[in-house]
Amino acid sequence: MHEDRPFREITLQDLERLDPVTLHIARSCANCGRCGGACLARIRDLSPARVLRLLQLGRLDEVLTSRFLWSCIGCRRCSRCCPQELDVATAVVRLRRLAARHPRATFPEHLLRLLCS
Amino acid sequence: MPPKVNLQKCDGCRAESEALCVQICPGDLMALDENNGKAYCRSARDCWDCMSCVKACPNGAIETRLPYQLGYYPAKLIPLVGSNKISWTVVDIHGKVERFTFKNRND
Amino acid sequence: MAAKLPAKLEEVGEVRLETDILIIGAGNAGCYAAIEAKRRRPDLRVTLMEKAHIDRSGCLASGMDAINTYIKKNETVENLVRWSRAQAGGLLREDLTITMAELLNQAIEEWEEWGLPIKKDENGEYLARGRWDIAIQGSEMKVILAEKVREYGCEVLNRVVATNYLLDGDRVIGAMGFGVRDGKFYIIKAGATIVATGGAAGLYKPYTNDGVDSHHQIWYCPFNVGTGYAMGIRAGAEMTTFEMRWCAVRTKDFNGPIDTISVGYKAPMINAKGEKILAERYAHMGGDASPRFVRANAPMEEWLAGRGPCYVDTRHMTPEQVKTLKIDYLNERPSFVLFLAARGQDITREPIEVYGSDPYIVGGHTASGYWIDVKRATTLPGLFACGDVAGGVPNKFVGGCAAEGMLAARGAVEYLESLADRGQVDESLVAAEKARVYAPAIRQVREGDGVIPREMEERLQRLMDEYAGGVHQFYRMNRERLEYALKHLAILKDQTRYLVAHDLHELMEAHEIIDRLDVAEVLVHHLLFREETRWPGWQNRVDFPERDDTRFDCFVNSRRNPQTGEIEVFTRPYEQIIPGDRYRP
Amino acid sequence: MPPKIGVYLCHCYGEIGKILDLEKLSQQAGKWRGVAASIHYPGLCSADGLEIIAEDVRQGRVDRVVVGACSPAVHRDTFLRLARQVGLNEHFLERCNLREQCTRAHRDQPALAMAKARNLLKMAVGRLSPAESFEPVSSSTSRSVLVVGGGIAGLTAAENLARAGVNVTLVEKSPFLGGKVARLHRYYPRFCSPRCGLEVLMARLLATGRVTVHTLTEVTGVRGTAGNFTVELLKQPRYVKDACTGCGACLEVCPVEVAPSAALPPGRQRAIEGPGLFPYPLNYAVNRVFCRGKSCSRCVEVCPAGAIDLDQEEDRLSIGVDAIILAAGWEPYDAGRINNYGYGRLPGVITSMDLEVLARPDGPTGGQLIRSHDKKPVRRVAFIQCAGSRDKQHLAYCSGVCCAATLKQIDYVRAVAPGAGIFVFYMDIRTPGNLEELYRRAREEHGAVFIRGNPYAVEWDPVAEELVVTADDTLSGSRIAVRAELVVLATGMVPCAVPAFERLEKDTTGFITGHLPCSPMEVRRAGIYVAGCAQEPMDVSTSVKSALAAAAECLATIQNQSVVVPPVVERHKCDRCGRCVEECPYGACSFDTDGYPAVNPPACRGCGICQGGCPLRCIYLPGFSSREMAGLIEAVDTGSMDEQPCVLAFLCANDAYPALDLAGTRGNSYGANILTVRVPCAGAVNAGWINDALLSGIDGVLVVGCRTTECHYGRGTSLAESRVNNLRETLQRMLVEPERVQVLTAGIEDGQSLVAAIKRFVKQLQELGPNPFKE
Repeated sequence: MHEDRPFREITLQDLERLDPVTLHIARSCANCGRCGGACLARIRDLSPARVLRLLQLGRLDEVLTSRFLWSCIGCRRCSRCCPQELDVATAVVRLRRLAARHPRATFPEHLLRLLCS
Repeated sequence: MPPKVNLQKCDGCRAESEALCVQICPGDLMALDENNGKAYCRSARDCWDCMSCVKACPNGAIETRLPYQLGYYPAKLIPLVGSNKISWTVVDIHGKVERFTFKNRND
Repeated sequence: MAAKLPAKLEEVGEVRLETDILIIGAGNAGCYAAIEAKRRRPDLRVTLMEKAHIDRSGCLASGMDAINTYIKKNETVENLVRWSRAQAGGLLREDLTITMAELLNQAIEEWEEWGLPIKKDENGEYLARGRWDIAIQGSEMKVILAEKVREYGCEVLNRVVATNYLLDGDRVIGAMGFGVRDGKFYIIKAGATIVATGGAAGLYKPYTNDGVDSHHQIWYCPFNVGTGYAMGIRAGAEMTTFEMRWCAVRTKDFNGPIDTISVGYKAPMINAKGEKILAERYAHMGGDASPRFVRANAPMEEWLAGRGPCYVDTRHMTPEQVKTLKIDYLNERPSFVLFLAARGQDITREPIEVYGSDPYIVGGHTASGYWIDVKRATTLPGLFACGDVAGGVPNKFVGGCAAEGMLAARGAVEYLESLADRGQVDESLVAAEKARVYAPAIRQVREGDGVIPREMEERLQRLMDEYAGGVHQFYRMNRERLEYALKHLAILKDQTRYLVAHDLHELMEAHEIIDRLDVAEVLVHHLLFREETRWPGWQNRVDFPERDDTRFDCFVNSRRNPQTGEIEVFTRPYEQIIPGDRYRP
Repeated sequence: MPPKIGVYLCHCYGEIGKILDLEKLSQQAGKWRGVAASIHYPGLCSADGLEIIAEDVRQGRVDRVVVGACSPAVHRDTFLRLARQVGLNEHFLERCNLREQCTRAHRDQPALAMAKARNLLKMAVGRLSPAESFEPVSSSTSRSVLVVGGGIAGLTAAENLARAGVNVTLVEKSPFLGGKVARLHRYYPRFCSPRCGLEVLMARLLATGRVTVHTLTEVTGVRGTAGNFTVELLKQPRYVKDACTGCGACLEVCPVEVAPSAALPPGRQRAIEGPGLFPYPLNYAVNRVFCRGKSCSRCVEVCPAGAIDLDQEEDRLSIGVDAIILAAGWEPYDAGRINNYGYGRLPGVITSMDLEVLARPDGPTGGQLIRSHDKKPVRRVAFIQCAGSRDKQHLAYCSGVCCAATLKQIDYVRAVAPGAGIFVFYMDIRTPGNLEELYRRAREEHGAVFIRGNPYAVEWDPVAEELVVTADDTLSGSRIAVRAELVVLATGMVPCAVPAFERLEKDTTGFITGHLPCSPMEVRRAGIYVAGCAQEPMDVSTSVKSALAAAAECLATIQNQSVVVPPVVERHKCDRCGRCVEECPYGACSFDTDGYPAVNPPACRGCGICQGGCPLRCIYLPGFSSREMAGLIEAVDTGSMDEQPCVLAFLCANDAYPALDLAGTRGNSYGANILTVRVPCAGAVNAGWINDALLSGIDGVLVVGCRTTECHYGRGTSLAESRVNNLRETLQRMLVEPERVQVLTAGIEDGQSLVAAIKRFVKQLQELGPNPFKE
């Protein structure tokens, strides 16, 4: 196995932490990528499509620590354009709940201030 | 010196069991050369000049020549066979051409 | 590919067939016989055994430009008999001629119906060429006939050479032979057998024989070698009138037909001095209408008298006539037109030279052949004969041979229907014949040395030519020469055991020479017996130059004793049925 | 009885009538020999026009009809229907093209057009006078078909043919029918057991009473043509006689265990084999590859029925059939050749066909998903799609069914191991039609993880005793490893080789193909049809469909409903030279028992190449006998061309004739001295006709065929060229200009260039002067 970019083993245990709705959305995704094209979020370290793909591969950590999750403006364009009629936006919103509790949460400062005030 | 076979045109009737000239010759004189698959006359002396082979050849590859002992070179007599008629073109030793076309079958 | 010759007798494959009617020879007469047999009895198996290929075998291979005997309106069977009788020098079988003549027109009209173009005059009648002749365009007439034979469902065995009859005692129950392509031995058992193998050419040396390519530049079909006669002779059949040879005046250097010109275009025969030979010297014989033997003899007499060469004078002909004349030749012997071209000859300026042909035995022209009855039965039970091989009826020509084929078929069918049993094949005879047939091949393998058929053929032809009245001897002969011929024929016959054959074609040639020797021997006996000159030109005994009606106004017949091989020659009386002068038409 | 020909001229509402004086033409035609009626009418194709002809035929006034109107390519059915309606043999209906090839092409030369029209009509009458009627050939003998392959396609075709009354011989090389489908656990889309479908099919097939089944049999030779095949069969011994009751006692004692594949454990399989799930035939069979033979003989001893006979010998038989359906099926691509996946080397690497066996209740594990070497339950399954497919080193093509098969197998896995992880490595998931539903289910309901990346390798982790599959997931851009107990290789399909059919045309993938899309089921040898995976990779339902299609096409052919009337052989003229047999591009012509050529109507495509080559012109298509062609050619009045050379052009009906029609319609004039004859193919033109034309005084003859490579019948044009070249050499010797006879080629859209070529030809003829044969 190559050292510089090692093969990552797929373990799906993390997915057990997901709520059933998000899990269903993630599994049903056919990876077409349309939601990614529709997204208006400003911070793009991930995209809706990439989120679902990482979930499929069991890499919940990467999703929960992304800044993108908090950059979603809730426009729901992703959900409206999904050819599989998956409510992608809901998945993103639900993921925020888990993300907020993540030890390496990237919860944005301004929102934190807003919530704490 | 009767049937002269044009080796370019003769295809031995594609070496079917019997080439048409071999099949038809009343004297059993035409045969296929085993080396090149072309027809030849096995004994020119025995040919009656009946021209059956000339008329039968589907490729027009056979020409009858008169034995030189009897007539001079290079007179020609060539048939063209139609459905119910035949035409003969004669070229004599002076180059004079005559053509004769007539019906040879009623049906 | 043709099969290889067998090296051992045991290697020879056999084909055994049983048929109702076997016809040997699928020429004109044989084909008509086959069709008529099928017409009478469609249920019968009719088998034709043909040495060549039926489409172009026999005399009609290259075609025909005229039917020489057709009974036109205002003519009668009786008139035909009178004319034919005069042509034959007063000697023919009138009973046979009458029965033949009765069917003549039917045969010809049928041929036309089947596709043979026959020229018509303005009244829609057949275009007359002479008194009995009509003009046809017969270059394909044999093909048309062969098609009809197949259409009638007759079985045709092409490339099978007959060698001898299958005999049960003296009764013919089929024939044996060998395949020139497959090399197999054929044993064909038949209820009735019809022989129609044609006449015999190649007994005499042709004058065109220059050693190389022109040996077969003869008039009669060179592939007709008299096998039918020979088989009959060997089986002890009675033969008649062999001494009435057919020699004909033909175009010189190319044995082209001459009636086309002399009858069709009224071209007179002239000698070197320009004299009209027939009109001036043979007026008493009928002038230009003289019997054919007179016409054959005339140019030879002129040469002997120092007035040769002779010609038919075509210089009066118009260009249109020349054109139709050439079309006639293209229908019968196309190569004659090539001959004229190869001579660069314009026949309106230069007459066509004529000369006598080598002699043939041809029952369609003269009376030589099997002695038959009106049903065309030969003297061998079960064997019928027609066409050139049948004797007694001269001047049959194409139409008559066809008619006679029909008569033979009727006779054969009738015989078959009366038959109680079909006889037994004697296997010892079959084995002996098989050994005889393949002997030249086996000798070639075992000895590798001997006489090839061509050598023997040339020896025979020169012997006959010089000692039995060939064309080089102006057809003349005497007792001493004929006896010399007989002596050497006996040696030649003995020598046949030295014949070798390298392939199947040569094996066929070996049997052709064997057959010719048997025919020649009988012929010489006949010539010796008739101590008179009845048909100068056909039969000239210089030691008996006159006609002798007291002794020879009869048929000369012969029969070879199958056991001893001795040939017995005897006479049969002539019977007149149609009254009138026998020497005038 | 002399023919009574009716000549009917159509004004085509002025298109013809304005250029030609039809009144005059009609009067002239009325005087020709054989013409009993001659009329002209504004529009013959109208109901009233047709009725005029119909009435004349019904009243017996005419018995042959010449229609002088539009091109025969137009209103073909109109006049044919009329002929059928009034009982006129269709060969007694002659079309004469007065529009496309006369008035339209020569509107600028009305006088010449008139002469041409007269000639064309005379030719039509000349040809029709000696014409013969031909009834369609139909054979009353019972028909028979050989079906090669006893899989789903073969059985389906056999069943349909047998139900249609055809006698079917079914050969199967293995001991049992059912083929690959019988080895499946389930098949999509309905996930039913193949056993059910096959049994229904088999029951219906047997109920027809028209089937003969040969198992353990291979085809070793095929001779003949459609309607007349002779097939050589080699039947291997079964070593078990029909007395077998299927009790299975032999199985119990057989000491030889046989594994179903290189990757699977033996299970219950022995050297003697029972019918399995699909029970036909019922008796067992000994596999002599594994059987120890007489030295063991335990089965022989134990068999209560005494049915086992180890001395049986192979048997050869020969059968005659009218047609053949080739349904020899497929084999999975040999997974052992894909080195880095470790098939046959690493435990747990199996193929999708192995998984089918494994999933079956009668499989080696009884349907359990356990590792065969240590019986450990399988917790993770990795599927590798395109294992060897779309790969130029293995199979360059997509087999099209493996994706759906894997999706189906995910179902199997889910059913027996609900908690197992399922990973699918793929390049593209190809699920056309409603198979997309399988894909959806696999993701949504079964939670299968799809990794878009072709794995580089499958490796064995000796510590964890697991397989590791590694790939680059191109979607996430990350390198991924999956640990699994079972790796399933979705291998592609390879056609089964049947040596007796090796010479049939194949596509680039090696599958035997028909002429797509014109005649997909019939291969290039008439009378042989291909069905199922022998034709291309396909799934079960597509196989069934293709088998039905093959059966339908086969049936139409063997019922003699061919679209052409085959040539006639005039046997009495034939000298059996065999040229027609040699030259027929379809092998439709063969020698019968008498040695004469005979045409098999179902194999004949009507090209007429046989008649073109016949030296005696004794084989011909209806309408092309030497009598008819001589009649047609003799009718040409060569003196009517106003000093123009008279040209006879034989035009191929496929391209050249319509090309000239089109040229005429577009007004490309080419001289009214060109008289045309429509022939099925340039190869159908007999040299004798060209001779006839020259001897009749026609100045030049054209033979126009398709471009050499485009001939619809293969080599028609090149045959025409070689025949004409022979003739030209003869003409040269006869001191006749060989340029008088030429072969041209034209595509269907080449009207304009064809007209240009014709004009060049005419110019050449003008320079040559009149035909030397003209008297």
